[in-house]
Amino acid sequence: MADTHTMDIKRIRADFPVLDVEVKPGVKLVYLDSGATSQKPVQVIERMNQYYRAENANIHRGVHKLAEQATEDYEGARGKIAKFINAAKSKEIVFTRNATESVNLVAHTWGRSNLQAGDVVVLTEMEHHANLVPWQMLANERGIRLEFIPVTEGGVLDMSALPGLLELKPKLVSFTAMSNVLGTITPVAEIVKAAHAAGALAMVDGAQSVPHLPTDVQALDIDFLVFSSHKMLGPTGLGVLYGKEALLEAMPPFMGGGDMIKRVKLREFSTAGVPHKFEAGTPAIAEVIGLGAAVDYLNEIGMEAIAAHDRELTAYALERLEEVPGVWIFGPGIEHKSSNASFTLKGAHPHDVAEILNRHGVATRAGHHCAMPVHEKFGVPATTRASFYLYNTKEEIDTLVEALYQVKEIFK
Amino acid sequence: MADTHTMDIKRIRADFPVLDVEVKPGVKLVYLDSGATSQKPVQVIERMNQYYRAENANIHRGVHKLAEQATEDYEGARGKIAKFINAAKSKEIVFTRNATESVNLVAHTWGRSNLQAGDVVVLTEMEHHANLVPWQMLANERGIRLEFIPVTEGGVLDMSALPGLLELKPKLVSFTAMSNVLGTITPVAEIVKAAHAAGALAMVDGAQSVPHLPTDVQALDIDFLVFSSHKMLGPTGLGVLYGKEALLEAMPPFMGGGDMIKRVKLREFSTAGVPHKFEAGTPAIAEVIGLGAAVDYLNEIGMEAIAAHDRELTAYALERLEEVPGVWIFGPGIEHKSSNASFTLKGAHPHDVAEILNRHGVATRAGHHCAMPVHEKFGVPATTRASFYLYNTKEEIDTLVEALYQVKEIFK
Amino acid sequence: MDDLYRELIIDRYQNPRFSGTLDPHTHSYEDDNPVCGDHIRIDLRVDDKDVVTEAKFTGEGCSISQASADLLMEKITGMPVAEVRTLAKQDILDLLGIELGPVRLKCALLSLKVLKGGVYGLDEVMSLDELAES
Amino acid sequence: MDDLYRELIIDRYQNPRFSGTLDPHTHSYEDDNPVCGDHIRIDLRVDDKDVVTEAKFTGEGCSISQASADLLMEKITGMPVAEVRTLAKQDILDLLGIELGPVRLKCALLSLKVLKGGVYGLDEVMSLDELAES
Ligand SMILES: Cc1ncc(COP(=O)(O)O)c(C=O)c1O
Ligand SMILES: Cc1ncc(COP(=O)(O)O)c(C=O)c1O
Repeated sequence: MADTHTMDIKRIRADFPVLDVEVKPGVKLVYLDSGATSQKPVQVIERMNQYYRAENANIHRGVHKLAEQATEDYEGARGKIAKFINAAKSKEIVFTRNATESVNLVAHTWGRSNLQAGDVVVLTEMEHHANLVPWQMLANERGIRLEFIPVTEGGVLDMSALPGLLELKPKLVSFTAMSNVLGTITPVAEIVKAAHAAGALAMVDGAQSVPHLPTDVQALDIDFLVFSSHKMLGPTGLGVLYGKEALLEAMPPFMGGGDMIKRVKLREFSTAGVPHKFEAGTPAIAEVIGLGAAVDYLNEIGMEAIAAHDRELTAYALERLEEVPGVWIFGPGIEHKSSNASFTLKGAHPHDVAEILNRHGVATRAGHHCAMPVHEKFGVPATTRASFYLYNTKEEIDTLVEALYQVKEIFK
Repeated sequence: MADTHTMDIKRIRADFPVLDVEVKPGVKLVYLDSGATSQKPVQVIERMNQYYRAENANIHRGVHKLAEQATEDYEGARGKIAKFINAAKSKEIVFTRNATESVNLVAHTWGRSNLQAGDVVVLTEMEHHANLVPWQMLANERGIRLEFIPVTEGGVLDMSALPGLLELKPKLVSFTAMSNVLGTITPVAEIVKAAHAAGALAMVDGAQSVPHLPTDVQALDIDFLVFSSHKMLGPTGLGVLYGKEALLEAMPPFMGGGDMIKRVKLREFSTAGVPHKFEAGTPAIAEVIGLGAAVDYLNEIGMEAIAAHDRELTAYALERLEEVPGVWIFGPGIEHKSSNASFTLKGAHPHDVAEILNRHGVATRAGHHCAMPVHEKFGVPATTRASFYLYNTKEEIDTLVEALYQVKEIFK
Repeated sequence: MDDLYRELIIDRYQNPRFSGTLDPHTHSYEDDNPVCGDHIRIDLRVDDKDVVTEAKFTGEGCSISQASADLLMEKITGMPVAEVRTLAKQDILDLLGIELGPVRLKCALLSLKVLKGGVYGLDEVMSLDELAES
Repeated sequence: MDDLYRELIIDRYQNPRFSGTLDPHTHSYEDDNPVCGDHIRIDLRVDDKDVVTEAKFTGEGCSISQASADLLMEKITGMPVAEVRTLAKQDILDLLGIELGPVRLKCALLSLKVLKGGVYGLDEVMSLDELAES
């Protein structure tokens, strides 16, 4: 396992202006909420700034200089993002509003044209609502059947249940590559392979994994991958759907409007090719260019180094949190986990814990983290989650632990 | 009619950094493409900058300081936007990706739960594809029937046809308040009133009108209004849907995921209230805050003053363009029009016209402007469009006209 | 001690006086705060003079939501329903005696929302958002 | 005169040499550039030795798209089909003799796209985007 010395954390931290914020005079922000949204380096902020100050124009349809430049930058960013996850072609990258919209796009278009009543879609018990509710909506509308890979007591997927589920001949297996609550890293390659062998497509929720681990959609043979810009150093308002070209080509459009068409008459239209077919209306131009800059930044540091750093921090956090009497950490040990630690503290509600941590500058998140079923599974309505990214340090985890002792003092 | 003297154009121009750009050494940008997307003032750019540098956090679910601040700013911007169009309540404002998504949201949710085969939806012949294709998709799926208010030779809606169309007992009349090709300002109040009298709902495409004219959804009694942030000084990646509370409450959700739910179990969910029901996943937080700043800016200048300015510029542009031999201007005269002038020049393709204008620094747009049917109506595949906004001047229109003479020189 | 975590609140959270259910009851209602998953159920006994004779709550949630529920039950015991109807945001803040940010405000107001839903017998009197902005 | 608008291009745009249709023809194909609505139809006569004996186009569009179509028809007249198949982006740029930005590049390549569609008898050989990036 690599250690943080392969990354110059001090230099990295200097790139993130928000890390200088004081939550109150003399109390520096300790940002441990990157699982909800990451902070942004100046390189990303300045790139969007530059766009709005000197390059802003609508794309695709313009021949003036700004429009041509913006089009090139927008499509150039698509290329960077394709390369970042090793997609075979740029056109396999579709821009959406967020990872949630990406899942909905697949459910609406691939789902409605491929799933009939009784067809099975396999999910897991640790899914974020984003990869759960769209399928429930389709189940309500279409009568498709949802089945779930169970989560073990230890917080990993119960892979022994997969063969049985695959005997139901599902059309799709859709699952998270990294749980936003348990931190669990799931065996993506293994599940994709098994799904394909059973004749199912495999869709991966990469909202947590893509920011934290190297991703290779071709090596993993993933059919659909969804993720969000804002969790990987990019701006809000932008999500990504990767889909294999042949699948995207065969799918009907999602939304209708400008840019997704080839020809329109009053009573009929024909659709443009992939990916434009799925990008109706003016896209998130500045945001796409911003995500391109974020990907440049991540590449420069290196996803291997980031993964090693996040893992080292997580291991340290688990170790330190376990020392605190009354703390219960959810999810597996470090061998199956990275990037976050969700826990409860005996006698104090997670909401109160987060609130008091905040008074010590430590930003965490309390609640169900948009994953109610996995909380129900573990019998708690809420947890407090500390989540880590490339700019965090062990000292910040020490601050978290010290502040936890203050919580205990109040709820003694 | 007010004149530009009520606005200090010089001070306004100083707020827009892009206006200092040179498209090549010595040739200043003359930006006449605000109909495609507007430029952004420093006040908007800096607000988003500030957000990313010192305030960035995910909203709603956090108790730490940044998350609380971001939630307040996000919801505060919703309030500003509600007030800007005089909505009765903040919760009547739903944030989407762009105006296009707003139309699709209504077609998917209100449309699918209220329209049966044979039901009539009335549109107009001058609609942007955004308010056409979503209804065509529903027509293909559901067998609903689309009818169109015709456009006269003079480029206005043929209001004499409306009573006959309303006798078909449409469920919805959906129409643009300002054509992005002809500049036509449609009689919104009159159409809404007639639609309501016939038992139909009225939806207005305000993508062009909201940036340029004062809007009062209560006075106009509009049921749904859609518009885009990027055309009104705000960032890309954000659209707005206004809907009357009771309508929004009754509509099923659009996309499923985090934040739009109340409770989720593995096989069922219940939805959150309006507007969150329609905002699945992490929203465009920075963009919403940016649009709030844009609305502040527009309010400070005053929408009445902006409308007067845009109209005065349009009148001047029509006058100057008419002088140019071979120029054919589409759409009505200034009494029914504002903010843009689309034209053709005899002997030169619109694409070539725009390209040569660009060489003189003048940014216009050539093509069908995502409104193929109205182009077909007038028998041209494309036009060149110059569009105006609060930062434009008569001198810039003079530059446009001089450059047009250069085009004529090349295609003589 | 931290302002928000006054002794009163920690005490009521750790040792609620009005926790439990009432059987029989004249009113019972429950709801949750979708933002954090806090849940409150309130049971009431209202007599034929329209006075609350007994009030109990059960629930799960943070110290603010549970303490405010407990304090609210205490306040309404013996109160005419007509007066219960007039209770507003400020009454809860007065009971707690603290300032609250927008997120915690909703924690504090959950019991009031449930009470109003129960007493008025309506599903949604006011959403938590509206109550917080009131 | 402006570089992009070389006399050659304006001349071919205003006075195309190969405009028209062929009846009978062995191949006919049409397509448009959705970005700007430009449209090109190409008719070919290919003889039994697989050589293009005649080529004509009709269309609507900007000077670049029309001039490049006219120049392309000239170039392929008398050319074996096997050679037509090998024509690529650079051949069009050589015919026009100018540099093009990404948007106008697609205008220039539309006729090549249509030609390839027609000769190969396939609906979509390569999209304009792919051709432009080739
Ligand atoms: C009249 C009209 N409606 C709808 C739209 C669609 O807006 P957007 O592309 O931002 O979704 C536009 C802008 O292109 C427009 O001009
Ligand atoms: C695992 C997982 N999936 C999906 C999402 C949804 O992402 P977004 O809210 O950006 O759509 C998240 C983030 O909250 C997540 O953690």
